[in-house]
Amino acid sequence: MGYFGKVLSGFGSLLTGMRITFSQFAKTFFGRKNVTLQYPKEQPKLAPAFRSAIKLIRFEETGTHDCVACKACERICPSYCIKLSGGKVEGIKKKRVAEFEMDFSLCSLCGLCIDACPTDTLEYSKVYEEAGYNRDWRVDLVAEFREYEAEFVEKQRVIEEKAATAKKAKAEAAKKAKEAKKAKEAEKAKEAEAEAADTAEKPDTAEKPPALEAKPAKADAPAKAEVPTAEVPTAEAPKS
Amino acid sequence: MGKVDKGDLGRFLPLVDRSATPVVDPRGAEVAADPAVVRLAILDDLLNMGRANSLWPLTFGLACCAMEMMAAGASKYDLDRFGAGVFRPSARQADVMILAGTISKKMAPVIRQLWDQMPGPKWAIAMGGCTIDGGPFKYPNQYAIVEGADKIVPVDIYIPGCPPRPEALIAGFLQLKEKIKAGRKFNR
Amino acid sequence: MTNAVPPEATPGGGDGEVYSLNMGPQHPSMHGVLRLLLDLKGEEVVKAKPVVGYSHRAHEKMAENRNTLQFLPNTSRIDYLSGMIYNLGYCQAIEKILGIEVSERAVYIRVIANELNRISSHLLWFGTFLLDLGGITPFLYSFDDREEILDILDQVTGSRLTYCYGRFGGVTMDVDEDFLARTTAFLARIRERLGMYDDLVAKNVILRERCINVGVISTEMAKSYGVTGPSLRASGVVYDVRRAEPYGGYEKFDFDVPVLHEGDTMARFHIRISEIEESCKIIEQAIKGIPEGAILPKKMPKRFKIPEGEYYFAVESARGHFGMYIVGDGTDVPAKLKLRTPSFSNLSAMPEALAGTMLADTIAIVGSIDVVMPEIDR
Amino acid sequence: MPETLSQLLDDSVLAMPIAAGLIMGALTINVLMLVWAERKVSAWIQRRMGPTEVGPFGLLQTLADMLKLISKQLITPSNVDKPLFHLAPLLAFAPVIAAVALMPFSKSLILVQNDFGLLFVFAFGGIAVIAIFMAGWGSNNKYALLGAIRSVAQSISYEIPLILSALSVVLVVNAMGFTLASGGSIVVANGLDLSHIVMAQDQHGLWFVLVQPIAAIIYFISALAETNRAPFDIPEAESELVAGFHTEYSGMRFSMFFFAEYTNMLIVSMLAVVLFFGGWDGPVLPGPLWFFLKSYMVIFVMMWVRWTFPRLRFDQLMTFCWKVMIPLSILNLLATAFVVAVL
Repeated sequence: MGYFGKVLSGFGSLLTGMRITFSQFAKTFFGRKNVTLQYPKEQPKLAPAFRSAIKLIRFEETGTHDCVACKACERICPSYCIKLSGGKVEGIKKKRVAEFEMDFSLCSLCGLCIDACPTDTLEYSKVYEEAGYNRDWRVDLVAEFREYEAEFVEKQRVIEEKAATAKKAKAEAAKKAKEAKKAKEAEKAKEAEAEAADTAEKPDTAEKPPALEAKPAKADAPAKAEVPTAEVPTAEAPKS
Repeated sequence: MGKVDKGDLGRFLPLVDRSATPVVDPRGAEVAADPAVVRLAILDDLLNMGRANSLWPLTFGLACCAMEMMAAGASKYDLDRFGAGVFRPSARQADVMILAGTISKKMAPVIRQLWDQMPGPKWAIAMGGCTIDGGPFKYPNQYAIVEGADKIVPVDIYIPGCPPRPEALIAGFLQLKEKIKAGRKFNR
Repeated sequence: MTNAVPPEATPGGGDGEVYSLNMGPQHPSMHGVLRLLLDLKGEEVVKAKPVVGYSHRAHEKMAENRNTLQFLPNTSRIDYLSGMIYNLGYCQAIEKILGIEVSERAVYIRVIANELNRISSHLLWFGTFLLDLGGITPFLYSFDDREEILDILDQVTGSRLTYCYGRFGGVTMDVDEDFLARTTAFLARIRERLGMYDDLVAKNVILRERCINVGVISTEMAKSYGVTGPSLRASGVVYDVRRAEPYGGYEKFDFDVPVLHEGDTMARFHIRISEIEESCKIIEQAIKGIPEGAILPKKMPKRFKIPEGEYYFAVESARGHFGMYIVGDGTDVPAKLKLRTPSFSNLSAMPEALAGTMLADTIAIVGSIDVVMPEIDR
Repeated sequence: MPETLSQLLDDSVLAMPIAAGLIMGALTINVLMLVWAERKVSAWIQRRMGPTEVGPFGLLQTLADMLKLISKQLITPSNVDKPLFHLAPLLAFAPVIAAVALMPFSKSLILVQNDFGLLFVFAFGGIAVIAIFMAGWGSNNKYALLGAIRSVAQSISYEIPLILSALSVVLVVNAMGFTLASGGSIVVANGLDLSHIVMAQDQHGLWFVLVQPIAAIIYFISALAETNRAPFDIPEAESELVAGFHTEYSGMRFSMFFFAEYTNMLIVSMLAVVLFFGGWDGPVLPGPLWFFLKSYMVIFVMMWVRWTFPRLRFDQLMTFCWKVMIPLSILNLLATAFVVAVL
């Protein structure tokens, strides 16, 4: 290619480039189509798998979470961002969490805590636009559940009492049929089962629902009606 | 076992209620009542309007979050809509420093120097967990990183996440705008 | 302009003609926090010295401080642009050590995710490389395409960038039909766009002038510095970990390893573009052949104890050979985890490749080898 | 009745400040609009929206930028050459106003009528180079100095094809001549007089872009280089030299360079309109409006080019100038001279 050939072909490639950019310009300017998501006005569609800070799941059956303060999440967390405490609650056998604090600024959203949770009561929240004037990003996960706690404990106590009486009745019936020794063993097994929920290992939860749902269904009927509507603060988008 | 569907509204309750953090006019009520001051204050507000709507960030990325910062400037999110799309490579012409990524101990003096090179009034946005307090790289007895950008520069906006989505950065910019419009003065 | 007086700056050549220029760590085309100390004679680079460490986050030290599972989120932050490949690569390393079986479906999902991530990484490189050369618009176009990938991956991983998708033995979430359909649609889109990029960028006379015969890394030089990945394949060496020592099911797929012999910036450009096409091919095959099944094994050990011994496992990241050298001592905390990251070796070839070029070429060459700083500094 | 505005203003001692004020006001509005347009055009090319939040369609965006830049702290680094550092923005700023004053917006609307207008416009364009070099040298910053050196070499080289291509037009004007509306006889046309160039095109109904297409292309490319626009923006190459010669400038001083850059764009495109696109010539609409419409169309093409191409390397830029542009423009000039002499 000679001198002029080079100049001309170079010039031609430039024109090709300009044709492409102009076609994109025309699509936006005349076609009124752009790819911009106008964020504060439009919200993005979040995937179901979207990961943000963890939160406790509110179960329909009980109207509250099912955290038993086993601390499996606290132990597995690579970023040391979970701090929780809790334990025995007066009146019921089940352990309950009292304080559950999570520092979102430390979290790396790996999801190991969610995998580790034996009662499957942790999930990702869908908050994606947090920004603030404050460097404190600790989140109190149980805050929105506090008001239901007494209610839950009361319900759980009733359930457990019923279960206990049922068990007693059953045991008495069994006593009649079998020896008292065997009945005792059955009780031990029950206790062991309740304790199983507290251990760190992950049981096959898919087949085996947590201790609460294992209880008779009849006790649930009134409880279901009283499930309070989840009153959660709405995520306010910053107005411009 | 069903879950109560809360849609996208599952905002968690913070220990510290951030929404209540007051954005106060530092001029104060008595000063604002003085007619002479008020007349100048209008000019001040005008300038602040200008500043709030023309936040030129410094082209400056540290780590992972820088990619999301770039994404926020790109077509899908388009920071330019708010006048914040003019990324200036020179600190002398920038208004906002977006600290996007982990700050290593070796990088810390450089960041401070960049901050000093920026002309006032200037602002800093800490983007991502690492710049808030070390994030996932913080562990007992760690030696490598600075735990929090606010140990080096005065940070105005904190955006948590690892990394935060571009929307979060835009939300941060909008909050910064609110902060500027509330009457922050020159000297800081 | 950051460090007005660089502490390590060499005082010119003495004859008053050579002066030193400090580039970075804050410089628009230093890809984060790379710092180059250049000795210049006019605009010609006499000597270039990369200074690294501005993004040191002690990943290797962190690996010694936590158990194998807890190191998982770190992996995708070593190289945040091919986070998926690193994350899944680490899972594969541990699986190989412990002999954990991975279901066929999980293998296929991993391949799709890996290749999507590779495309997104190459697209980002394409954009930033053009940005370094002064072309701003291609950068935004490639980001559009990249957003599409991020959306697709976001659907299953929940993150846009720093994925923690892998688990020992599988992945966290199953893909659905929608995911596969979107991926297929994306492949059609990216193929069309590659044609556009070819017209807009690769054929452009300015870019060709800027790239051809610039920053030549010869085969010998590439081999002696341990350059890997697209940069090595542009220098005429057929080496791809996916081919050389297949891992993670790559032996089942039919793909080419593109090779060019020029070793210049343009060759590296073309290699990456053809790699996007090859990744498309792999994804297509994977979507066609994806079997049904579980994504995680039923029974998993609670602790992943690494038996005593030394292990090495390598994967092909978007930048090259990423190796993990793990020393186990019988506990679930590795005694040592050494990471062999590709950009570090690639960057080490720079002083030789940059000597004698123009200042503007320096930017193009450093851009063309595609460095990710946190991966170099670890 | 005075024929031009300049004659009207000649009567008053206020002429200077009024004229300067008028131009300043017009240019400020022009720069505000141009920066907005640049951001919008770039956004549309990139499938974005561009500024939308400040004012309708984001029209007030640049006003906000200006307000901010005015109130920004002015930093004078400690080791700069103070007189040069302070003078440079002013020196970049002043000549662009002078150059605009020479432009014939219509037959009667010429602020400063000068027989050698073309020469003056190029002369004022030359001053900008000095300002850039002062800025680069005075900043005491290596990036700024590199940018300044590049800019000087580039501007000086590209002025040659720029002037040579304009010269071909001058030859054509001189040869063609035109009839003054009042007289009727063919006057000796002065090709260096900007309004004469337009009148020659006006009268023959022939834009010189058709007569001199090669000169028009050479002019356009040289003008891009002269104004440091992409793909010739190497003096302020962002990815290489941070911000080039204005790396150390902040606030108002930086905005003065900004102002000068965008006004320079306007000047070269107005000159392109005068030389090649028939100036105020156009149907229906009044002359000045046509003039500005055409100028903005040229500016749009400049923006379009900027957002399409990567940047040239410095030595390639010079090679392109000396091996392509200058030989071509000399050939074109010789051919024009030959044709003019023969006819």
